[in-house]
Amino acid sequence: MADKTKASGKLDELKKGPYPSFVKEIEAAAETNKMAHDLIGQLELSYDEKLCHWKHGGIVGVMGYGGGVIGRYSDVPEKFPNVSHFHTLRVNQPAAWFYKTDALRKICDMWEKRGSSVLNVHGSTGDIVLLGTTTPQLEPVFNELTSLGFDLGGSGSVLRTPSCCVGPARCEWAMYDTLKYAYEMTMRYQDELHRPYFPYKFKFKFAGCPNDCVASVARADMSFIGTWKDDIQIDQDKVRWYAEERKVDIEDVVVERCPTKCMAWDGKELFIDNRNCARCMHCINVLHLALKPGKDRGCTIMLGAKAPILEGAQLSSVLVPFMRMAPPYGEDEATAEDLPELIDNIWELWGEEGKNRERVGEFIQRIGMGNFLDAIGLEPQAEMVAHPRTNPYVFYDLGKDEEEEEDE
Amino acid sequence: MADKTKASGKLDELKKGPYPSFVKEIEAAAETNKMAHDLIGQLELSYDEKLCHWKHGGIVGVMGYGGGVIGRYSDVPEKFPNVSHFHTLRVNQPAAWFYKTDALRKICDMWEKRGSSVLNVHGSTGDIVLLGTTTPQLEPVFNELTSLGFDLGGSGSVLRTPSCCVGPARCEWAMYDTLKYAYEMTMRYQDELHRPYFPYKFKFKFAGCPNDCVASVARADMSFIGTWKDDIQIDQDKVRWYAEERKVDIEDVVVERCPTKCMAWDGKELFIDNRNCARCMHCINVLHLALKPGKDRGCTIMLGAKAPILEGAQLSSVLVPFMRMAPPYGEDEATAEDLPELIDNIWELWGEEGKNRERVGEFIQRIGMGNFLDAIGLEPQAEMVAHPRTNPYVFYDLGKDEEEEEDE
Amino acid sequence: MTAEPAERLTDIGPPHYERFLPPVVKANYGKWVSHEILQPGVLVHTAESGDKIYSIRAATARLISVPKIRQFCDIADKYCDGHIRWTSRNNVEFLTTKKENVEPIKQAVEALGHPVGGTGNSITNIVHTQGWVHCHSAATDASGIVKAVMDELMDEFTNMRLPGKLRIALACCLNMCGAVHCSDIAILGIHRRPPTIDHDRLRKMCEIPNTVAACPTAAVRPVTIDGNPSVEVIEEQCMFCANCFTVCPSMPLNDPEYDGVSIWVGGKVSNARHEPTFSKLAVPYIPNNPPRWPEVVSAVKNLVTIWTDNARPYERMGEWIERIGWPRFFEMAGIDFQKEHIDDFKHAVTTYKTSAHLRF
Amino acid sequence: MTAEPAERLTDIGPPHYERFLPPVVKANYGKWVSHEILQPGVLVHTAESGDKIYSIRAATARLISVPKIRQFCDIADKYCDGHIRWTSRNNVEFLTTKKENVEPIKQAVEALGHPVGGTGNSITNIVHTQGWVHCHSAATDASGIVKAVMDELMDEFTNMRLPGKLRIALACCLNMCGAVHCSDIAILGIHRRPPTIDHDRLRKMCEIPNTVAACPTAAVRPVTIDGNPSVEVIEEQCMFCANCFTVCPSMPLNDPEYDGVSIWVGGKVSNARHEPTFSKLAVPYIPNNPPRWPEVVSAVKNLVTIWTDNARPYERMGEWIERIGWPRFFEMAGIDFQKEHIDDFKHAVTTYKTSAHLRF
Amino acid sequence: MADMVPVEEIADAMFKMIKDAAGKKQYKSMDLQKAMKELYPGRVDKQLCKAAIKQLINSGRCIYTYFGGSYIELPHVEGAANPEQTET
Ligand code: SRM
Ligand code: SRM
Ligand code: SRM
Ligand code: SRM
Ligand code: SF4
Ligand code: SF4
Ligand code: SF4
Ligand code: SF4
Ligand code: SF4
Ligand code: SF4
Ligand code: SF4
Ligand code: SF4
Repeated sequence: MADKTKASGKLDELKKGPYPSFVKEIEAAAETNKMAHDLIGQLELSYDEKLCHWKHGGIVGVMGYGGGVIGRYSDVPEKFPNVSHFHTLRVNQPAAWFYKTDALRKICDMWEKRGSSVLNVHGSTGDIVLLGTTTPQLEPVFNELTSLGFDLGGSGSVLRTPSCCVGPARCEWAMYDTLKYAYEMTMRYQDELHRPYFPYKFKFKFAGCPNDCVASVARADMSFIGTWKDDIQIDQDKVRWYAEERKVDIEDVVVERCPTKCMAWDGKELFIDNRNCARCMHCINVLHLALKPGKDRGCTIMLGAKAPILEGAQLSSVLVPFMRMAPPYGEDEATAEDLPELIDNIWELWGEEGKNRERVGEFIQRIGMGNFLDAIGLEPQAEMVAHPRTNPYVFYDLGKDEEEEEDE
Repeated sequence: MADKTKASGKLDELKKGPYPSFVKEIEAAAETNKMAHDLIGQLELSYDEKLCHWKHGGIVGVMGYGGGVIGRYSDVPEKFPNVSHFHTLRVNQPAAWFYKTDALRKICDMWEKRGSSVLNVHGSTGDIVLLGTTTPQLEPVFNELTSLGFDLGGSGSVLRTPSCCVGPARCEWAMYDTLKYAYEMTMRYQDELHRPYFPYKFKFKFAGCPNDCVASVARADMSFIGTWKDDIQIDQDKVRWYAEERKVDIEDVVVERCPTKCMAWDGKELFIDNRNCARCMHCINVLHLALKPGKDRGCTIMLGAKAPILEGAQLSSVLVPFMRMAPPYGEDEATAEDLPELIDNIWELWGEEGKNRERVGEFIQRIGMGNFLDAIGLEPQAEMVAHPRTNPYVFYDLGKDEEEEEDE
Repeated sequence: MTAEPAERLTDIGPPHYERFLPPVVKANYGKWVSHEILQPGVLVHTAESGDKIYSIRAATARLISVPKIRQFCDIADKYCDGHIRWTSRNNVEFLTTKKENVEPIKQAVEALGHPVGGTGNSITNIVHTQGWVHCHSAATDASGIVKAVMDELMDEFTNMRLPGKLRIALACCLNMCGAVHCSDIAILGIHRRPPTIDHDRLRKMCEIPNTVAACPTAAVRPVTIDGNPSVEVIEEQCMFCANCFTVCPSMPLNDPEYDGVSIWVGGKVSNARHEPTFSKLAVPYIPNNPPRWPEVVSAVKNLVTIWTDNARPYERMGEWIERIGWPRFFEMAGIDFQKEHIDDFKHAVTTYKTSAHLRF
Repeated sequence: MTAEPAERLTDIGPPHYERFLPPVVKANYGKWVSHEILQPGVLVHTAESGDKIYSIRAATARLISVPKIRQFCDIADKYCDGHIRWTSRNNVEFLTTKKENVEPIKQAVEALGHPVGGTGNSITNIVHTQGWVHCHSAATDASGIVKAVMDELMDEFTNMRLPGKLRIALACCLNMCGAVHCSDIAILGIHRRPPTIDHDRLRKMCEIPNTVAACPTAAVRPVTIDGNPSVEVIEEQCMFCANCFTVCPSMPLNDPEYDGVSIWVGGKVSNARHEPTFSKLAVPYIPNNPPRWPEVVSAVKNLVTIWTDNARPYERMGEWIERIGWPRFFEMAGIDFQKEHIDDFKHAVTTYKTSAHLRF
Repeated sequence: MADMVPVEEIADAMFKMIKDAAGKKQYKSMDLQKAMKELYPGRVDKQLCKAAIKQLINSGRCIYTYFGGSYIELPHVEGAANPEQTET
C-alpha cells in the first residue's frame, strides 16, 4: 500500500461494488500520470480528515479570455507537489454530446500529456471538464484544443456554455431543432461566452419538448422548451392496442394522471379536450406509439432559473408563451427572428442595471416583472403568471391611464 | 328637495331597486334625529365630490378604556354641524348574534336619544356598531349600555371582540361549543379587550367546523376551526337515496370533488379512505343527510391571519393540529386546558418582542416560525407547513445537536 | 362627563348568550342532526329529539336605522317569541319552531323591503365597510356600491341556482376591513395618488418615526422643512396604500379624480374542497362613478355570468378559474391582462408561471 | 507563456455537431417517429424512413480517465463506426444501426465495469459535482457518496420496475452546481459553522463591499481590525451558505466535525403531469462518514423503498408525497419533523399550512 | 460621430481607473463602461468600451480575475498560488 499510484485505506473501499469506481479511474490515470497520482494522495487525506484541501484560485486563465478556467491550488503542496496547481479547463462540448472517437482520442492524448489524465464527461453545465493542470500548461492546452477544433466554455460573469437535449437527432418529440439552436447561439455569442461583460453568469438550455431532458427550467437563465399549439395526434387503434395488448389501464395511468383532467376514455376511444390540454406530455409519454404532439410546433421561452445563491433558488418562468422556431413564420406571432433582439434587450437592461453577481432572475425580482417587461418591450401576458397578484400594493401608472384615455 | 331629512340628487337614486336601501335607513332615522339628517347632507356632498369628508380622530374614548370608540369629525362642520362630531361605539355582541327583542329595543331607545339613530348590525369584526355621536355623549352611552348588560368591544391595540359561528346553537356540524368559547374567552380577557397592552390588534374567531362560517382563517389572528379525528359516519341507505331519489351524481359532485380523492362509489356503496380524508367537509356538505363527521371531535388552532397592512395579507396557519375542546380529556393530547397557557405564552412573547403595529402573523414571519415555536414551547409538527423548506438557508442549531447526542 | 367611578360598571363583557337563545335551541343545544333548505332563505334544522327550528333569512343593508330594528322586533315578537339573530354576513334571521309562521314572516319582512334568500348556492349579502358614511380613509363609498351591485344581482340572492356559493365583499380602502382578500369577488377601494403632506399639521399631530415605519415600501423619509422635522414621500416608491395616513392624519390620499375601485376574484375561506385562498386581481381600476358605479356593477355581473355559465356543480369562482387557467379566464372575462396584474411585492417570484403547462 | 497572438485561434466555438452525428441520424434528423425500450439500457428509435438506431446506455462515474475513454472508443470503433455520445446525466451511449451489435456492446461495456441501464422507470445516474476532488467549497465529497449510494441502488439502474423515474442529484455545497434543487432525491453538502476569518489574507485578497454584499442575511459587516479594514460575521445571523467564501477566499467554512450532508425530496423538472417543483428538506443533517457514508446510503435507500412500495404508476416522489401529505411522509420515512424543516427565509410565509386540510 | 474617443485613449483611461483602485476596488466590465460614458459623455459606446477592454487584456496590461464574479485587474501574484512549479 505504499505505492501511491494505488488508493489505499478509506479510498480503497470505494473500488468495491457494482457501480463504476471513480477511484479506479484515477488509479488508471495515475499509472502514467503524476498529477493523478498525487490526486489520490490528497483525496485520501481528505477522506481521513473529512476536509477539503483545495484553495480558490481566481486569477489564472488563457490569454484574452475571462472564462473557461477554474484556478485551483492544493493547501498541502508540500505533500502533493504534483497537484500544487490543479486548474480545470472547461471545454465547450459539441451539441447534444455526440462525438466521434477520433476527436475524443486526440483530446485524450493531449490531456494525458498536459494535464491529469482525468476528466469529467461532462460537467453539470455541459462542458467537457479537464480536471487539473498547472498554470504554465494552460496556454498550450488551449492552443492544442483549438487546433483540434475545440474551444473553451464559460466560467465567471459570462454567457455559460449552452447545452441541449438530444432532440431531433434521436427523439421523436423534438418540437424544434435543439442542436441547431444550441450551436448557433453558442457561435453567435462567442464574445459574450469568453469575455465577462455581464453582472453575473447567464445560461441557455434548449429542450425539445416539455419533458425537458436538459433540466432547463431548473438550471438555465433562459430556457427554451419545445411545445405545440394544435391538437394532439391520436391513433385510436393504437390506443386500443395499448389497452388490450399491453394491458395499460388507460383510465388510471393516463386519464387520471392528466393534470387538467381534459381526457376521457370509454374503453374504445380516447377523447382529448385539446383546448384544455396543458401540453404536459404525460399521455404522449405513456402511449407514445398512439399519441403524438400536434404539428404546429415551436417553443416556450422561460427566464430566470438559478441555484439558491443569493436570493434563493428560482425556476424559470414564462417569458414568451409560444415562439415559432422554424419557417414559415406567421405574421402576428413571436418567431425565432425576434430572438436576437429579445436577448439583446434583456442583456442590455440587465447589464446596465443589474448589480454585481445578480442573476437575471434576481434582477427581475428586484425591479419587478412588470417593469422588466416594459423595459425590454414585451407585452404582459396572463401566461407569464401562475396567478395575478393577491396583494393590493399596485404601483398604478397614471401616465399610462391618461395616455389610454387619450387613445380612446 | 329642500327638505334635508330626505335624500336628493345622487343619493336619491339609491333608494330605488330591490335591495334594502341604506339611504332609506338614514332617512328613516333622520325623521327624528338631527345627526342622521346631517349625515345625509354630508354624504350627498361626498357623492357629488367623490370625496370623503371625515377626519381621523384618535383621542376620544370612554373613561378607563383604550378601545371601543372610533373618533370621527366632519371636515365641513360649518355645513353639517350635527355631524361635526361623529364618533362610533363598538358594542360587544352576544355570541353568535342571538338577541331578544327587548334588549334590542332598549339599545334602540338609547341610541335614538344619544346618537345618530343609525347603526351597523354588525361590524366586520362582529360588534354592534353605533354609528356616530358626540364626545359628551360617549360616557352616558357607555353607562346606559352597561346598565343594559352590554359592554364595549375592541379597537386599537387590544384583543378585538371575539366572534363565532352559530355552531351548536343551530348547526349539526359544530365540533365544539363555539358560543361557549367565544363568550368565555371574551370574559377571561376583558382587561386585554379594553386596555391596549399589545403591539397591535389581536382577533379570536371560533368556527365550529372546516366550513368556517365566520371566515376565521382569513380574519382572526387566532382561528379555532372545529374538526374530527375518527371516521366519517356513513349511512349507506341515505347515500343511495341521494343517488336515486335526489338524482345526485355522486361520482361527479362528490367523489370527483374530494380534494384527496380518497373516496370511491360503485353505485351502491360509498367508500371513504378515512386516513386520507383531509376533513374538508365537502362530501358531508353535499350528502348531509347521509354523512356526518366522526365522533372524536375537537379543533385545529391556526394563527396569524390579517389584512394586507403592512407586510401583506396572511391566512392563519396551523399551530395546534388537534385540540380536544371538551372533556373527557385524554392524556397525551393538546386539550382546551392548555389554552390559557398557550395564549399567555404567545401574548407574552409577541408583547415583549413585537414591534409597534406588528400583527402576530407578521411577527412570526420576522422571527421565523421555528423560533416562535421554540419560544412558546411548542414542538414543530409537519402539520404546520404546506411543505418543508425548499431553500438550504438553515440556521442549524448546534447547541441542540450536542444536547441530543448527550441524550442518547 | 358624568363619571361616577364607584358605581360605574366596566368589564362586564357582552350579555351571556343563553339569555338570548330560543328555548328550542337551549333544549337541543349541540344536538342538531340535520338541516334542509326548504326554499331560498328558509332553513329548517332538526334535532335528535325531533324538534325543529325554522330560520327565515333576509337581506339587510347592514347600515340600519332604529325605526327599522323596531320593525324587525315587531315581527320577531309576533312570530318568534321575540327571538331574532343576525348572521356572520349581516343577514337577519327570524327563528321559529312553527312551520306555519314561515310564510307570514317571509311576507312581513319582504313587505319591509328585505328580500328573503341568501341560502345554499346563492349570492348572499355583501360583507362591506364604512365608506363615506363614516371612515376617513375611504377611497370609495361602501354602501352605495353594495346597493347598486346587489340591486343587479338580486335574483341570485332569492334563488339557489348557481354552481356554488358566491361570496362578494367590499372594502373601501387597502386596510380591507371587510376582509375582502378571500372572497369570490372582492371590490376594493383604491387610492392612486401619493399622500399630500400638510407639514404644519404634521408637526403637531404625528410622530415621525412611526410614520416612517408605517410605509411598506420605505417611501416615507424623515426630512427637515423650514427647520422643523417632517417627512417627505418618494413618489415613485409609493403604491398608495395609505398606511402612512392611518398613522399620521396629515397625509391624506383622497383624490376625487384618481380614487376608485379595483376588482379581485377567486378567493375563498371554507375548507370545502380546495384550501382557503386569496382573491386575485381581475380589474385593476374603475373610476368612482356615484351614485351607481355602473362600470363596477357590470364588471361584477360579467364575472358572475361567466362563472355561472361555465363552472361545474360546487365549483367556487376560484376553483373554476384554477381549472380553466388564468389566461382563459382573462379571455372569457374580456379583461386586458396588464402590468398591474403581475405581482411585484415581496413574494412576487412565487406567483410567476414556472412551468410550460400552457394552453393555446 | 507561449503566446503567438497572430496565429492563435480564439472564439472558434465547439465543433459543429454535424461532424459527429452518425449517418443514420443525419439521414433521419428530425424524422424519428417512435422509440421502444428493448431492455433496461437499450433503446431503439425508428424513423419515418423505417431506419432504426439502437442506443446502449451505460453508467459512468462521470469522473473518467483517459485510459477508460480510450476503451470506450475501442468499443465504439468496433461496433458503432466510431460514434458515441453522452447523456445529460453523464451516462455514455453507444449508437448503432445493427441490432446484432446490441448484445456484444452490452457485454463489452459491462466487462469494463459499466452496467447498462438507466432507461425508463429506473434510477439513472446521479448528477453530481466536484467535492474533494476539485472544489475548494465542498462540505462533503461528491464522487464517494455517489459511488456508495449507487452501489446500493444498482438494481434499480439495471431494472425498470419503479413507479416512475427517480432522479437523484448531489451537490457538495449550497452553490448547488448539480442543480439538485429540483430532484426526486437531492443530497446536499452543508456547512454548519460560520466562516473563520483570516484578517491578514483578507486584507490582501478580498474586496470588502463585495464580501459584505455577498451575505444573504447581512451577517457580514465591515469592521476595522488593527487599523485595517476587514469584516466580521455576526454568528447568530449566519446560516452557513458560504457565499462570503466564494467572494472572499479568506473566510473558509470547512469543518471536519460539523460539515455533512442534508437530504431533500420531491423535486422534479419535467412538465409531465405536475409542474416542475423544488425539492424539500427531508433529513436536515447527517455527519460526513467517509468512505461510504452509510447513514446517507440508508436514508436514501429508505426513501426509495417507501416510495416504491407506495406510489402509484408514474407518480414521481414529489407527486406521491403531495398525494399522501407531508405529515404522512415524515411518519412513513421515520424522520423527525424539526425546526430545521420549517422555512424561515424570505418566502417562508408562503410555505405555512393555511388550511384545516389535515389527516389524522 | 467623428469625435468618438479612440480606443487607445479609452483603454488608457480604464487602465488608470483600475490602477488607482488596485487593492481597494475591483471593477467589472460594466463599471468601466459606465465610468467611460461619464468621462466622455456621448463620445463612447458599448462597442468602443468592449474593444478597449479587449485591448487591455490582450496586451497583458490587465487580466480577468474571478471571485464569485469576474473582474478586470492588474496582473498580480495570486494570493492562493503555491510557489511556481519547476516543470512545464
Ligand atoms: C464544474 C461544475 C460542477 C461539476 O462538477 O459539474 C461547477 C463548479 C463550480 N461552480 Fe457551479 N459548477 C457547475 C455547474 C453549475 C450549475 C449547473 C448548470 O450549469 O446546469 C449550477 C446551478 C445552476 C445555476 O447556474 O444557478 C451551478 C451553480 C453555481 C453557483 C450558484 C449560482 C447561483 O446563482 O446560485 C456558484 C457560486 C457562484 O457563482 O458564485 C457556482 C460556483 C462554482 C465554482 C466555480 C466554485 C466557486 O465558488 O467559485 C465551482 C468550481 C469547482 C471546481 O473546482 O471546478 N456554481 N454551477 C459545473 C460546471 C461544469 C461545466 O461547465 O459543465
Ligand atoms: C368598523 C369596521 C368596518 C366595518 O364597517 O365593519 C372597521 C373600521 C376601521 N378599521 Fe378595520 N374595521 C373593521 C373590521 C376589520 C376587519 C375584519 C374583521 O375584524 O374580521 C379587518 C381585517 C382583518 C384584520 O384584522 O386584519 C380590519 C382591518 C383593518 C386594518 C388593517 C389591519 C392589518 O393588519 O392589515 C386597519 C388599519 C390599521 O389597523 O391601522 C383598520 C382600521 C380601521 C379604522 C379604525 C380606520 C383607521 O385607519 O384607523 C376604521 C374605522 C372606520 C370608522 O370610521 O368606523 N382595519 N378591520 C370593522 C370593525 C367593526 C367591528 O368592530 O365589528
Ligand atoms: C348562518 C351562517 C353562520 C352564522 O353563524 O351566521 C352560516 C350557516 C350555514 N352554513 Fe355557512 N354560514 C354562514 C357563513 C359562511 C361563511 C362565511 C362568509 O361567507 O363570510 C362561509 C365561508 C365562505 C367562503 O368559503 O368564502 C360559509 C361556508 C359554508 C359552506 C362551504 C361552502 C363551500 O362550498 O365552499 C357550507 C357548506 C354548504 O353550504 O354546503 C356552509 C353551510 C352552512 C349551513 C348549511 C350549516 C348548517 O348545517 O346549518 C348553514 C346554512 C347555510 C346556508 O346559508 O345555506 N357554510 N358559511 C352564515 C350565513 C351567512 C349569510 O348570511 O349568508
Ligand atoms: C438521453 C436523454 C436526453 C439527452 O439529451 O441526453 C433523455 C432521453 C429520453 N427521455 Fe428524458 N432524457 C434524458 C434526461 C431527462 C431529464 C433530465 C434529468 O434527469 O436531469 C428529465 C427531467 C427529469 C425530471 O423531471 O426531474 C427527463 C424527463 C423525461 C420524461 C418525463 C418523466 C416524468 O414522468 O416526469 C420522459 C417521458 C418518459 O420517460 O416517458 C422522458 C423521455 C425520454 C425519451 C423516451 C425520449 C425519446 O423518445 O427518445 C428518451 C429515452 C428515455 C429513457 O431513458 O428511458 N424524459 N429526461 C437524457 C438521459 C439521461 C440519463 O442518462 O438518464
Ligand atoms: S426534451 Fe423532449 S425532445 Fe428532448 S430528448 Fe427529451 S423527450 Fe426528446
Ligand atoms: S399532454 Fe398532459 S395535459 Fe395534455 S392531454 Fe396529455 S396528459 Fe393531459
Ligand atoms: S362553521 Fe360549521 S359548525 Fe359553524 S355554522 Fe358553519 S357549518 Fe355550522
Ligand atoms: S371530507 Fe373532504 S377530504 Fe374527506 S372524504 Fe369528504 S370530500 Fe374527501
Ligand atoms: S376599509 Fe378602509 S376606508 Fe373602509 S372602513 Fe376600513 S379603514 Fe375605513
Ligand atoms: S401611501 Fe403607502 S406606500 Fe405611499 S407613502 Fe404612504 S405608506 Fe408609503
Ligand atoms: S456544489 Fe459547491 S463544492 Fe460542489 S462543485 Fe459546486 S461550488 Fe464546488
Ligand atoms: S456563510 Fe453565508 S450567511 Fe454566513 S456569513 Fe457567509 S455569506 Fe453570510
